[in-house]
Amino acid sequence: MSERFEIGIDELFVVNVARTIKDKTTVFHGVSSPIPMVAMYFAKLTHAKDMVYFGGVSSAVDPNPPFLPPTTNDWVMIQGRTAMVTVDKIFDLAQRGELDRSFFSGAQIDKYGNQNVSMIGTPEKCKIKFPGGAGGCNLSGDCVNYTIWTTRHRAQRKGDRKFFTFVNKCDFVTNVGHVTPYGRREELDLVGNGPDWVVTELGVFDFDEKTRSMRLRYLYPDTTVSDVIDNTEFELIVHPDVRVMEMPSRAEVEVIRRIDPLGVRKLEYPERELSRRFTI
Amino acid sequence: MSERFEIGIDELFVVNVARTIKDKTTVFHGVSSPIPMVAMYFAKLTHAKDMVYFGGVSSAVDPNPPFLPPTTNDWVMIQGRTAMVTVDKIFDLAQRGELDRSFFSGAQIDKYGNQNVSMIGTPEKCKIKFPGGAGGCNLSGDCVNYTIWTTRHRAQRKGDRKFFTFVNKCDFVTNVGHVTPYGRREELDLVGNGPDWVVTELGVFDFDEKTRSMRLRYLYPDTTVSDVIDNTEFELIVHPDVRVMEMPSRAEVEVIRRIDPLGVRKLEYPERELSRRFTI
Amino acid sequence: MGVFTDRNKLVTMEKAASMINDGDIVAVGGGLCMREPIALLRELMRQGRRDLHLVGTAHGFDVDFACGGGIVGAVQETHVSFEQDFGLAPNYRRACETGQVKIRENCCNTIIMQLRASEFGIPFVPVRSIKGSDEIKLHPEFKPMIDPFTGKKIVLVPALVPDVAIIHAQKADIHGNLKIMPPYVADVLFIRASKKVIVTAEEIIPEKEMIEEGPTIPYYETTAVVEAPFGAHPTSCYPYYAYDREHISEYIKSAGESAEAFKERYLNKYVYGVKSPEEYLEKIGGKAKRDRLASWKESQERWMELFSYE
Amino acid sequence: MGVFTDRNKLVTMEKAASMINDGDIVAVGGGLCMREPIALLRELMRQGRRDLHLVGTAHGFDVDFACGGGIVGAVQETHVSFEQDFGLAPNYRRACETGQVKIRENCCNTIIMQLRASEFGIPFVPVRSIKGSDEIKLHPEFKPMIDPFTGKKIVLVPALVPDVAIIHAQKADIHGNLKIMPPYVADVLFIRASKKVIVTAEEIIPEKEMIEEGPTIPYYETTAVVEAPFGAHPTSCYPYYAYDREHISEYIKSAGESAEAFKERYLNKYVYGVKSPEEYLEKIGGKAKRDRLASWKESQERWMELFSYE
Repeated sequence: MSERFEIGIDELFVVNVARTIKDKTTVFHGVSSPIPMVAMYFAKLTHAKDMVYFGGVSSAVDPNPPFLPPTTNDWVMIQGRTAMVTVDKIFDLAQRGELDRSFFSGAQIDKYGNQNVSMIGTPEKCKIKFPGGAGGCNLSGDCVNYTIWTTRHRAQRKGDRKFFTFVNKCDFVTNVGHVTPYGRREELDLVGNGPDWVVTELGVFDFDEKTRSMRLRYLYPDTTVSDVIDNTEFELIVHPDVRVMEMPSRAEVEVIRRIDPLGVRKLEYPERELSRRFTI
Repeated sequence: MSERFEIGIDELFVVNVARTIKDKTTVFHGVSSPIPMVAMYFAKLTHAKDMVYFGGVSSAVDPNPPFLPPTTNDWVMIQGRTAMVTVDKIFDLAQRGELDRSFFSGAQIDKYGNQNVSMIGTPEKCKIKFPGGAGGCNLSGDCVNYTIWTTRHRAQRKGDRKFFTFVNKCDFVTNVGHVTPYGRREELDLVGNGPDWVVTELGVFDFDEKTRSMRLRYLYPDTTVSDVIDNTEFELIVHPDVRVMEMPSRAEVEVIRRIDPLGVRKLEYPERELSRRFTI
Repeated sequence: MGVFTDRNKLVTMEKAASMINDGDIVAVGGGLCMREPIALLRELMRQGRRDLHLVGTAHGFDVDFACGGGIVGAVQETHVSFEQDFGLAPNYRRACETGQVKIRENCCNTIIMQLRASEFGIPFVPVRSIKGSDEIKLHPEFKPMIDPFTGKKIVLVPALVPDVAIIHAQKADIHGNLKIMPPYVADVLFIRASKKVIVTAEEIIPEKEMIEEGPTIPYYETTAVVEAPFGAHPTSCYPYYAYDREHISEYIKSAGESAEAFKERYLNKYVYGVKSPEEYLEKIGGKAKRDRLASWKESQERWMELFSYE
Repeated sequence: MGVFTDRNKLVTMEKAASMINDGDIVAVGGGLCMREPIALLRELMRQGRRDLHLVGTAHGFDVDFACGGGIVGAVQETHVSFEQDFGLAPNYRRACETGQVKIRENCCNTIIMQLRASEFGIPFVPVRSIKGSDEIKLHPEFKPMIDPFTGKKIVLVPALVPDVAIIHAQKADIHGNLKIMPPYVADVLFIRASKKVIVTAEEIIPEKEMIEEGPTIPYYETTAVVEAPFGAHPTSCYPYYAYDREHISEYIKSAGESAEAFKERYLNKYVYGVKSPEEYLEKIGGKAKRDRLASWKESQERWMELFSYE
């Protein structure tokens, strides 16, 4: 076990997401969420054995699937379960303030953690239609906390323009962050406390208590503060004590490979990111 | 079959109640309702084979019990069923205006069909506590129509006072009739149309369209118009064409005896009523 | 409501009863004479619990017994009786008529909607039908309004959140998964609407077996589990036993006479003086009684006999 | 909603499709790539139905296909995609971006609560969480208010009553009893909230057998039943078949190219030109395909292969 062991960005990313899950909490992932799906199953098998694990829309309680499929609503995801509920019961739990964590992403994300999963343009004149937030609009308001993840932090250059995922302002707010276009969470009487962690392929972030804005906390071994700043449109807060994230153990990575033999954890990345490897 | 055949008031009463049930309708009986219980099962086996039969609080759909028990919430009442629902689904059906009929009774009943199943006196100073309306308050508002039944139409003399079931005014209105203490049904935006039939041990009644008051329609072979009037505190409307009710067939009575071998249909009568026999 | 992740929720009856506080709003499972958590009510009486506020739909033995045992302060059920089987509920009536118990009578769909509001985590729901009934007088918390969508009259009823649901299930495992067999009456709703869920179960089965059967209620919804064979007696808990008509008949005789007769002839015999479930079983008739109540499954005739017995 | 008592509800696919009208609000069962009533959607396209208003939660193949087939006027789903499996929904995107389809995007819990209001027969329900999201802009029918019980901000959402739910079930009998196997997603809710319920079923089984199994949905809640083996293809209908990844991959290729390519290479081949279920089965690969999609149960390896196949 003292030999050197190579892991991919996909595995390290999963661990980063899993670390936002605490034991003895209720956790749900939505649709189009391969990374949270792997991270939740991983957490349930490692540090969060008493987590109440809702396996997506399939809504099995504590499933023990033989492998993880590329779609969240397949019979694979109800195998080895303790019980079945219907998905509306998970939303009830959330609306009662008892769903501890979920995971959301967006094509655009602002500094307060608001996310656009709906569209660029207007409903009447829609330029780009994204899939829609599924349960995100409600759950981002209701969950005790949630984790934002995206594998597309890196801005894209098209000609001389730079397109950001982390934008100054979302064209449309689907899922709500700490300060919404309609006011702060407490002004809106929302049940939940909003996003507390953001995991991207460039770093891990929390939110500054005072300004409620995203704050860089951890870097990957191969990313720098300026990488992160360059790829973020809004002004990013950098924690005075930014560190390189802790690496997972070999045993942990082996769990990930075992539960995800199809590699669905890799589906979310632009091709080039997957060449990022780390030695532990 | 041309021989003469004797039937009891209990059997004739059940048939009177059953006649208020139409085929291809949804029908529910509540608790403390042995006569509606027998009448519904009888109807399902005779003239209302496609009735959707909700067997009481047990909430089996179309049960086929081997016998009828004296309590409505027993495993007997879920035997031979087509399906199970939960009782709240029956209330949903009613609130949607899709429960065609139910059955209610009361210790006091007024001319509009309002019933008191709650108390004499006030909540703070209660002289007599009745069991309570169960689902009656909601269902009497929601059901498309309902049947009122009582086996205690006869006023009781205590000393020189006469105590009526059919009273000028209920001390407390639990289940709502056509004109409530708070207004007419349509003023209250109630979903249902109120009681359309009243079956007692003295006669069968409907409601006058104009005054919305109880109106005598049928007599038993052994009762008279003045029997009924004497035992009714409010001024009763008498239909110009009052008749003696039609007798059931021998085959029909045999169905009742077969489905109710314990005789739960007899539980509701003062002892002396049960001696009333009729020949068909 | 509430989420409970303990791996081992098995507690004694004494401990379970101690989790219910004086003045709590308590949803009592089962209904009429079926699957009511009577053994737990007996323990609450022995512990001298007071002023419980009972909520639910159509009930019978449980509520009457709890009133007779002096542990109740208010009753927000929709109906309390022994139906035409044994008629009016003597202890409940007496408690209402003497003012010992506050009358908060409600109606089935209203209370179901109020419990749903609690289950769904919303503050209220509109109900169409209460209007016209004096039941609204018993509930000053209800708010009539004009529905802004249709312009029609409607009544807003607030979420009803029991402090605790007490449920007797056929089977449980120590993790808290439950197998309840229909009719559920309002049990599933009680469980999801209440802050705590205390379960007595006829049998504790291995978790593996429970998972194969498919739990009715998943573990995280239950707070504590007690092994309580015969825990619903004298109400029924099929398929184990039918209700004990002989026992209820004896109950009604003393309860119908007076509060004193009930205390002397029933409570002293079956509640206060009883040290263990085994002793209780002995007092109610021992193995012969147990066998007789299980005989319903032998034939239709045997089943019918259980309803004739007094 | 609606009560249907006919003893024999068995109809042809043509007849079933004819019961759905232009402009109807349609709740499509299943979700993402699972148990969606695709054969019925194909028949609606052949009949030239127009301007359907689709409602539901997280969907994929069905909504995209219906948009591509030109039968949709508005989409009130919460999410439409092929997840990271095949990504964005090309026909849906195109329909939204060209304005062919009106965007009425909603959120899962909101739509569930709106369907519950319909199921419960109440005009509206309050929802805590929409506030702060621009989704409220897409729904001028929602009414913000101050909760009169707590003084907090809340949003009233009206009952959503689909004209028809179209559901693909594993089993049905001719009386209309259904056996649906979990996950139900929102199917049970759709059935109870909709005015009509049209069911395609993998198998029609005798009523006696259905009653022994215990129906998920009782007969009076369904309007019509169609026997439709392979009726969910290319979405999954376990235990009969997994989803057909090969077919969906072919679908995505033409749909991703253009509306014309989709019509020419997909609709003409699999919809318009197809006269019978047998012909459809032949076109998608016949018995070999059917066997392969059923092979998931043979071993974990075979099951995994079905997710790798393109």
